[in-house]
Parts: sequence; structure tokens; C-alpha cells
Amino acid sequence: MKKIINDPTTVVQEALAGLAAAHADLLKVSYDPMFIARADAPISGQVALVSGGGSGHEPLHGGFVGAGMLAAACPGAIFTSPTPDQVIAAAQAVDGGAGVLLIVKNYTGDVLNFETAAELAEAEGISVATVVVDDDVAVKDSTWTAGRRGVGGTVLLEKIAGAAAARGDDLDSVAAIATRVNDQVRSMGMALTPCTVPHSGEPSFTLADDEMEMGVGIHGEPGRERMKLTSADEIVATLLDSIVEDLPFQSGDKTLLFVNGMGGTPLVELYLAYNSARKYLAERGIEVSRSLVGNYITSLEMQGCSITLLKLDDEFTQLWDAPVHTAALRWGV
Amino acid sequence: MKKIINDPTTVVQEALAGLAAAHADLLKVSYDPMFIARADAPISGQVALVSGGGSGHEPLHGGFVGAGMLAAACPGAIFTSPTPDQVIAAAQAVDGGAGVLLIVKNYTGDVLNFETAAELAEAEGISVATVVVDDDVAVKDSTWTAGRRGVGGTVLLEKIAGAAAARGDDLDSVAAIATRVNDQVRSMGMALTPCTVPHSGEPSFTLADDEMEMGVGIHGEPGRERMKLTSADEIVATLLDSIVEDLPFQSGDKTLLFVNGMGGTPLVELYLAYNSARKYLAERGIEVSRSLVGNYITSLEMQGCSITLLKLDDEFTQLWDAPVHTAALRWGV
Amino acid sequence: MTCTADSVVAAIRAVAQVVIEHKAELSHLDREIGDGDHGENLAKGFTAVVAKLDTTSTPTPGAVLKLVATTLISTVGGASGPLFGTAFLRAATSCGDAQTLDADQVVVALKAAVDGVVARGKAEIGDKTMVDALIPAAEAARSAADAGGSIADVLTAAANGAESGAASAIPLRARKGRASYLGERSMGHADPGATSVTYLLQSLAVGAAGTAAAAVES
Amino acid sequence: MTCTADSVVAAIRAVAQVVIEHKAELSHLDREIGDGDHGENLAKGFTAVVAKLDTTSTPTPGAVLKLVATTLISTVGGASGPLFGTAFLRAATSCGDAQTLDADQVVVALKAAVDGVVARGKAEIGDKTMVDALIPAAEAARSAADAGGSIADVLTAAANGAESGAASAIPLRARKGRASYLGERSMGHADPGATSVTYLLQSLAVGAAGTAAAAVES
Ligand SMILES: Nc1ncnc2c1ncn2[C@@H]1O[C@H](COP(=O)(O)OP(=O)(O)O)[C@@H](O)[C@H]1O
Ligand SMILES: Nc1ncnc2c1ncn2[C@@H]1O[C@H](COP(=O)(O)OP(=O)(O)O)[C@@H](O)[C@H]1O
Ligand SMILES: [Mg+2]
Ligand SMILES: [Mg+2]
Ligand SMILES: [Mg+2]
Ligand SMILES: [Mg+2]
Repeated sequence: MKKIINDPTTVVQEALAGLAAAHADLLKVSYDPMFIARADAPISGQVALVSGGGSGHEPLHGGFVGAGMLAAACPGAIFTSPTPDQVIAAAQAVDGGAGVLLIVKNYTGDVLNFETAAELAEAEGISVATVVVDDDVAVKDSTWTAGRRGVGGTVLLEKIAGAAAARGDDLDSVAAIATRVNDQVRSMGMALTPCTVPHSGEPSFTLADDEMEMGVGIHGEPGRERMKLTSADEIVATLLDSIVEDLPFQSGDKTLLFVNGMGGTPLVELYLAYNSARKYLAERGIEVSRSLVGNYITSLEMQGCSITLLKLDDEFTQLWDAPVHTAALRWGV
Repeated sequence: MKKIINDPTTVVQEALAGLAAAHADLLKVSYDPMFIARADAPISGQVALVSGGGSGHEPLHGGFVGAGMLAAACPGAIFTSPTPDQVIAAAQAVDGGAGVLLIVKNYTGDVLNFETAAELAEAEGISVATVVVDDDVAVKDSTWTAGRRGVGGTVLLEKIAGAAAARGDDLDSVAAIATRVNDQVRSMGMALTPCTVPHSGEPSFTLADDEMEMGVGIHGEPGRERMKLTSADEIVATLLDSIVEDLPFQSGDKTLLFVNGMGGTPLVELYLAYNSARKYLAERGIEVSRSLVGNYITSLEMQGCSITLLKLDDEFTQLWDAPVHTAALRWGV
Repeated sequence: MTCTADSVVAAIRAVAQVVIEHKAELSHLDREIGDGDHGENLAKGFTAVVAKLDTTSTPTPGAVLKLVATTLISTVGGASGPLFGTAFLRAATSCGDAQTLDADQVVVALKAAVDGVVARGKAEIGDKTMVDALIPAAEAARSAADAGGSIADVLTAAANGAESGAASAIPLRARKGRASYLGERSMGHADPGATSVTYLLQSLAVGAAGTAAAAVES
Repeated sequence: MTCTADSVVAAIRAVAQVVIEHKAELSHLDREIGDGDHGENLAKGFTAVVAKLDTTSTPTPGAVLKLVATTLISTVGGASGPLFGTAFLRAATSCGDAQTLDADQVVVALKAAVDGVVARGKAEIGDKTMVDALIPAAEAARSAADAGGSIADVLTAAANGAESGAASAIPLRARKGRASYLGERSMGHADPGATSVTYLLQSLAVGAAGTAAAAVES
């Protein structure tokens, strides 16, 4: 295992200390229990978005804490969901009296821990709503699975719901918008290489030099299918076929196209994949009116990419364009 | 070789098409000769910054084209400097009558090609100044070498000189500020893994599982020394020892600390390294008043990091804080 | 013979040791069909439990189990944190303020724990989760108690029930938890959680047998 | 016998073929002490040159060499682009409008090319660059011409001079170009540029010998 770390057991704490030092103007970090909160929280009268999940997906979620996006993020150990006490402490720290929206990626661990937290927070008198993100079309949503995973759509949802909260919407409205984003967004990812969790030291799976993992998760879980490595155009087509047919996206739809890197894939490949995706969508009359390209929801050093497509309406577009000031996403300020 | 590409010979073109499509509001791309220019260029009466170099370092330079930074960037083939005709065409496209500053990283290929371009551009009646960036302390600057390489300092120089141009400074003043940045900035990098140039298909060098390359360049050139892999704190100390003693940086200095990823290193390790660097500098009384953490000048999928330290004065700080609107760096707008 | 708060504490310490011993193996199983952290998750949790036990006074078996529950919930994370936590919490509640537990109370507590896991995780038997080990464990314990078995007999029956339940889940396709994403590729692998609860019950059984033997000697 | 525009074109086409044949080897050498692209850089350039020659009329040797120069400058990139480009440009200038070149003019052109590379790159002999092959090549060519040698003799001498110059640079430590970053680690490796100019001159020599032979036959 080759990593720039000191001790596998303190990776998350040390990285958080770095985040806090680099962005002292934006956020503050609590170490026990562990959470990242807006420096200016609580914002009185404003709905507070609290998300979280396993670490190793940076910049998600801590890099999205700030004006116009998350009020707080609760990082678990690498690839392990946070514990309820983190979520409760974060909710208490950022609740401005207008309530807290918990944004949970649909993994059993995250769901169960946030569920427990929600019960306890309610008991503390905080009004809580929860939205579970499950946009990964690689997983068939059926009685045969724990349901779709929350992946790239989470980034877009946190931005759009965050803008709704910043604009002053109440808890129900912010939750409704978040739910609507989740309804309108679909994603799928693939990996060229596995990743290695520091405390385990072993790659999460093994791939031959000519293999790729299609429909991979963001925790180094193997994906839907192992395939021979092929061209960018074919990879993008495989991902978009599943995404487009699922919603379905149709000719004339306005969309936000998000090409995300898994952490170890260079930008040049992501823009190349984005170009390939644009051609695919243009052939089907699907319009791309907003875009995001980069490493935003990652799996440590895994090489690969995911594509997320969100069907836009005027409100989503306005909220996407609204100012945001976080470590990883910033515009309009 | 595992990459998300279609054809090794069209990687740069396809990635540029993606960049153009994703950021049509910011920039426009010419394919023959190849350059990226501000969508709103030329800006009459404003000095135009033109940089360029081999591709494979994304977001450098194309991701820095836009208001407050570069007017144009000329991408060569991967790790190969651009040709003079690209630079001339770019200079002609963005010259707003106030002249063009060529920003060149100090590699023989870049220097010779930009030199040739400068001669021809002057002949075309464009007033041209050139600044050569050579901030890499891994290379001893002596008659024994081609001189120090231009690395991370280039990003900071392009931002600060770009702000000076945006504020209306004339060509000599912008060139002077750029030169002053180069005088005050030092960098050094290291790699955990090599990278693979698509058209070559072979890793640029080989490292054992317990080895790292210290003082590595950004073109997959081997570095100053091959060492046993050690802790983040020791890696950071090795890099900063050379950087700090070189300028030298002293107790009481205000600095901008830039921890850069080589492309394949996840953000969690970069923030961890940043934290380690902050501790190192604090112990020496060196103040960090501005920061940048992320993948900004990369070597394809290479894993590793570089540290850049710039000694700040009030003017540098103001120019750093000034609004910038590019694909990879954005604030204040 | 019955079991006291002290013997429950001793039993939990033994469980912690067993979990830590099997950490690598449990994480390896989880790498096969999950995300490779089950061993670390439980080891982290039970290490914290032991630390808490060292510093907290727990007058009753129920108090011990409640401390275990809250500690696991606030330290494990992952799916197993709330699930193990709920199990111990329900067991604690079923013990109430009792100073000691007899075989029947142990069975009732175990049944309550299993029902808690099912209620939280909504898994059914055959979904290839810890539930596939827990339900047979509770049933086997019930029959052992009805046959007049001692605490040691009851826990031994539970451990054997869990072991065979976990074994019978190996060929199955996971329908809950991370492993379900693998679909058919999850078949033929042992479920990490079913394995860890089996180790947990085996450790309790061995401990109880030891105590019983000791009691006879004295 | 003298050489015409057509035989220069034929010679350049032959050079292009040789460069393309050695592409992988040259890039491999460049991976050892550079960035691994020298073969691709030159192959790209000479492929473009051949395309240009197919579509452009070049009445004089000087015109051919000028076309080669501008094409290399605008397609190669890297250090070798401007260096090879300058070399051909200076050679072209030295040929002027001459319809044909004799052995002495060839030597003068070669010397001009070498001086151009030195002027651009500021490398001295011993810096472990293409200059280490070019200077001995020019000198050997000069003596061959002074000894009354033919164009073929002159170019053969140049090729041999380049080959031994490139060989003598292998043990040296690079002081210019990318290889200089390696310091002592550059010692013991052949310099890519010194190797490629050697192949170039060897190809010219073989071509000229062939033409001469053909001329004799006819
Ligand atoms: N819905 C569920 N009901 C019961 N047990 C479950 C459920 N989902 C997962 N599990 C158990 O949790 C185990 C995985 O735990 P762990 O690896 O610690 O959490 P995570 O999957 O979040 O990484 C699985 O082996 C399975 O036995
Ligand atoms: N200053 C210089 N003078 C003469 N030749 C040089 C100089 N610098 C580099 N070279 C030659 O250029 C060769 C490398 O060319 P190439 O790999 O195409 O360019 P780059 O180094 O930019 O990748 C070296 O092998 C060397 O012979
Ligand atoms: Mg986990
Ligand atoms: Mg090169
Ligand atoms: Mg797990
Ligand atoms: Mg080279």
C-alpha cells in the first residue's frame, strides 16, 4: 500500500485538521464527536442541511460545507458510516431553529445510523427531515437488494437543496426539493483499478490488466459486472445506456451532466469522457445546459469515473446557479 | 496501460473538445493550430497572458484560462512542449494592443519553442515579454543542468500576474510582478508511482512497492533520489527542508502554502500532507496566510504530491485575492 | 445456577477478545462480498466497550448490556453498529433490574435481541445476513431451555444454531446489506455478520461452560 | 557527381522512414534519461514532412530543406523540434538558390546546421546532447571533402563521426536538456538526440552511396 499518511488509524483526523486549517474562514471541525460545521453556523431561521457518510470520498461531504450548501458533515471512518452521536451533535450545532434536513446516501449502515440519530434528535426537540439518496442505476432496486446506492446525485442534491435552504425555504419545502432532485437524477460508475483502505492495507478487489469493473460502488465494492477494458466511447455508452433508459431521459430534456472521477483518474480523461457523453446525448436530442467535471465523490485512489445526469427544470437551474461558497464548489461569491 | 481514452493519438484533442463544451461561457478552442483562448478575448487595452506546455498536467494551463488569469494556453502533445505556431496564433488571437506576456516553464523544449515564437510574434508587430518559471529546488541550478524546472509556482504566478493584468498594469509592470513571484516562490515534488504516457504505453519509470521518488518532475522524469517510502511527516519535512532553506524562508514570513497532487493522489492525503506542512512551518515561525490544496499541476495519473511556498507581500496577497473566473480556479465572481 | 453482573462483564470481555482475534478474518470475509471493514468495525467497538467497562460500575446484567449497547452504537458505525447496538439494547431491556439471570431469562434476552435486529434491519431469514445465524440461535436456545438446560446448555445450543445457520447461508444470494449489490456473485461466500455473531455466541457458550465447571469444583 | 532537389527529396523520404522505424527505440532511450517522447516527436515531424513533400513543389535543394525546417518547427514540439528545425533552416540558407550541391556545398550546409543547433541550444560538446554527435560529424565531413571525397564519402564520414561522437557521450553526465535533471544517473545511457542524428546521417550516407552506385551503373 502506497499512501502519503502517518498512521492508518489517524488518517481521517489528520486530514480534517488540514481541512480546518486550510479553510478556517469557511468551516470549523469538532473531533469528538467528529463533524465539520459552517464557521458561521447556526444561521438563525435557516434550514440546516446535515450530511455525512464514510470518509474516503473527499471532497464529499466536508468539501461541501459552507454558504449555499451543507451546514454540517459527519465523516465516518474510511468507507464506514458515521455513528448517531456524531449526527446528533452536528444537528445540535447547526440547527438555526428552522430544522435540520439529513441527507443520507442509501447504504444500510448510513441509513441505520442516521435513522437512530433522527430518533434521538427528535427526542432532543430538533425538527428533523430525512432524504435518502439512491441514484445508482447499477443496482437493480428490488426485493433482491438493499436498494439503489447513493452516489453522484448526492453532490447535485446537496447543492440544489442547499440553495433552497439559503433562499429561506422551510424544512418541508427543502425536503421536497431534495426528494424531487433524487427522483430526477440517475448515476452509474466504473473502475479501472481498485482502491486500498489504509487500515486494511489490501486492495478492495483485484482486476486483470485488461479488465474493468462496471457499475462499481464508491466503497470499493465490486460492481455489477466485470468486463474487458474497452474504449472511452463504449464505457460512456454503457453507463449512459443504463442511465438514460432508467428515468427515462428523453429528446428535448434539459439536463445537468456531471462526469465524476473516482479519485485516481486524471482530469484529461474526465474531460475526454465528458466529450464522449456530450456526443452520446446530442445524438439522442438530450440537451446539456449545465455541467460539472472533476473529482467530487471519490473512492480514495481508485481509477475510474461515474456519470450522473439530472433532468433540469427552471427551479433546479436557478438553485444550481445560486451562489455557493465551499472548499470544493464555489461560484457567485 | 489502463485509461479512459479512445485513441492515444487523439487524447489531447478530445479532452479539449470536452473542456470547450463544458466551459463554453469561459473559453473557446482552436484546433489547428491548437490553443485555448478566453471567450471574450481580445480584451482591448489589457495585457494578455499566454502560457502553455505539454499536456498531461491538467488543469494547468487550459483550466486557468479566463478572467483574472490566462488569456490563452497552448497545449502540446502529452509532456511535449507546444510548437511556435501555436503560440503565435494564440498571441495574435488575444493581443488587446497592450502586449502579450509569455509564461514559460523552464524546460529546454518549452524555452526553445517559446523563444522561436517570441521572435516571430515580435516580427508580426506584437509586443512580447517572456517570464521563465524555475521554482523547482529539486534541481540544482548550475552549469551542470538545464536549470531549475518550472513546477507549482507557475500556478501561483499565473494567478497573480493575471490579476495585475486585469487591474490594468502595462506589459512591463505585469512582467515585473511575474518575475518577482518567480523570485519569491519555491517548490519540490515526490512520487509514489510513475505515470504512463498514452502513446508510449509504458510507465515512465519503475518503483518498488516500498520506494518513492523524491524531487520528481512533472513529466514522469525520475527525480533527485530514490528512497524508501516513509511517513507523510517525513516526506513533507524532506520537501520543506529543501524549499525553506533555499529562498530562505524565515520566521515571521507570511506565505502562501500550496499542496498539490500529482493527479492520482486522493484529496484526503493532500489535506493530511497540508496539515503536516502547517505543523512544520508553525514550528519555524513561518506564517501561512493563504492556502491552496488540490490537483492543479499534475502528471497524468501519477500518485504523489508537491509543495510550493510563496513569500507573500501585501501586493501579492491583494492580487491573489482578486477575482478569478476559470475552469479550475474561481472566486470573487 | 444463575449468572450475575460480574459474570456478564467477564463474558463480554471474552467476547471482545474473540472479536479482536478474528478481526482480519472478518474483514477478509467482508472484502469478498462487502467493503472489507467488518472486523475493524467490531474490533473498534468492543475495544471501546472494554475501556468503558473498566471505568463504569454496572450493578446488574441489564446495566452491563445497556453499556455495551450504547458504546457499540456510538463507536462502530457501519451497518453492524446499530444492529449489534439494538440487539444489546433489547436484551438489556428484557433483563430489567434483575440482579441475576437464569437460563430462561437468558433465552428471553436472546430472543429480544434477535427481534431487535430484525426490527431494525428488516431482514428475513434467507437474506444472507446475521439474521440467518441469529434466528436459529434463538430457536435452539429456546428448546434447550424447555428441555431444562443450564445457561451453559442454552448458550451452547445457541452457538451451534448460529453456526449451522451461518453455514446454510453460504450458498445463498444476499438480499440485504452491501453484499446484495453483488447479486449472484455473493453466492458461495460466508456472510461476515453471520460469522461474527457465531463467534460471539460461541465465546459466551465457552465462558458459561467454564463458569459452570468452576462452580461445580468449588 | 552532384545532388539535385529530387535526390534531396528522396534522401529526406528515406530519413523519415528510418526515423519512423526507430521510433520505439528512440522513445525508450528517452524514457531512460528523459520523458520518453523523442521517437514520437520525430516520427510525428517527419511524417508531416513527407506529407508536405507530396503536395509542395520544391525546385531547389534549399527549398526542400526550408520546407523540412518549417514543417519540423511547426509539428515536433519538444527540444528537438526547434533544434532540428534550426539545423535544416541554416542548411537551407547556406544552399541559397543553387540547383545542385557538390560535396563541398554539402559540408558547408552541414556545418551551418551544426552551428545553428549550438546557437539555439547553447550546448557544448561533452554536454551529452545531439551536439556531441553533430560536431564530430561536421568535422569528419570537412576532412573527407578536403581529401577530395564525393558526397557519399562526405556523408559516410559524417555518419561515422556522429556514431563515434554519440558513443563517446554514453559515459558522460548530461548537462543540458531533460537528462541533466538526473545528474549522475544520466551516466551510462545513450543520448536520444545524439542517437537520432546519427541514424539521420547514416540514412543520408546510405542514400548517397546508392545514388552514386546507380549513377555509375547508368
Ligand atoms: N438489513 C440488515 N439486517 C441485518 N443484518 C444486516 C443488514 N445489512 C447488513 N447486515 C449485516 O451487516 C454485516 C456487515 O457489517 P459491516 O461490514 O460492519 O457494515 P457495512 O456493511 O456498513 O460495512 C453483513 O455481513 C450483514 O450480516
Ligand atoms: N540545449 C540543447 N542543445 C542541444 N540538444 C539538446 C539540448 N537539450 C536537449 N537536446 C537534445 O534533445 C533531445 C531530447 O529531445 P526530445 O525528447 O524530443 O525533447 P524533450 O526533451 O523536450 O522531450 C536530447 O536527447 C538532446 O540530444
Ligand atoms: Mg463499511
Ligand atoms: Mg518531451
Ligand atoms: Mg463492511
Ligand atoms: Mg523527450
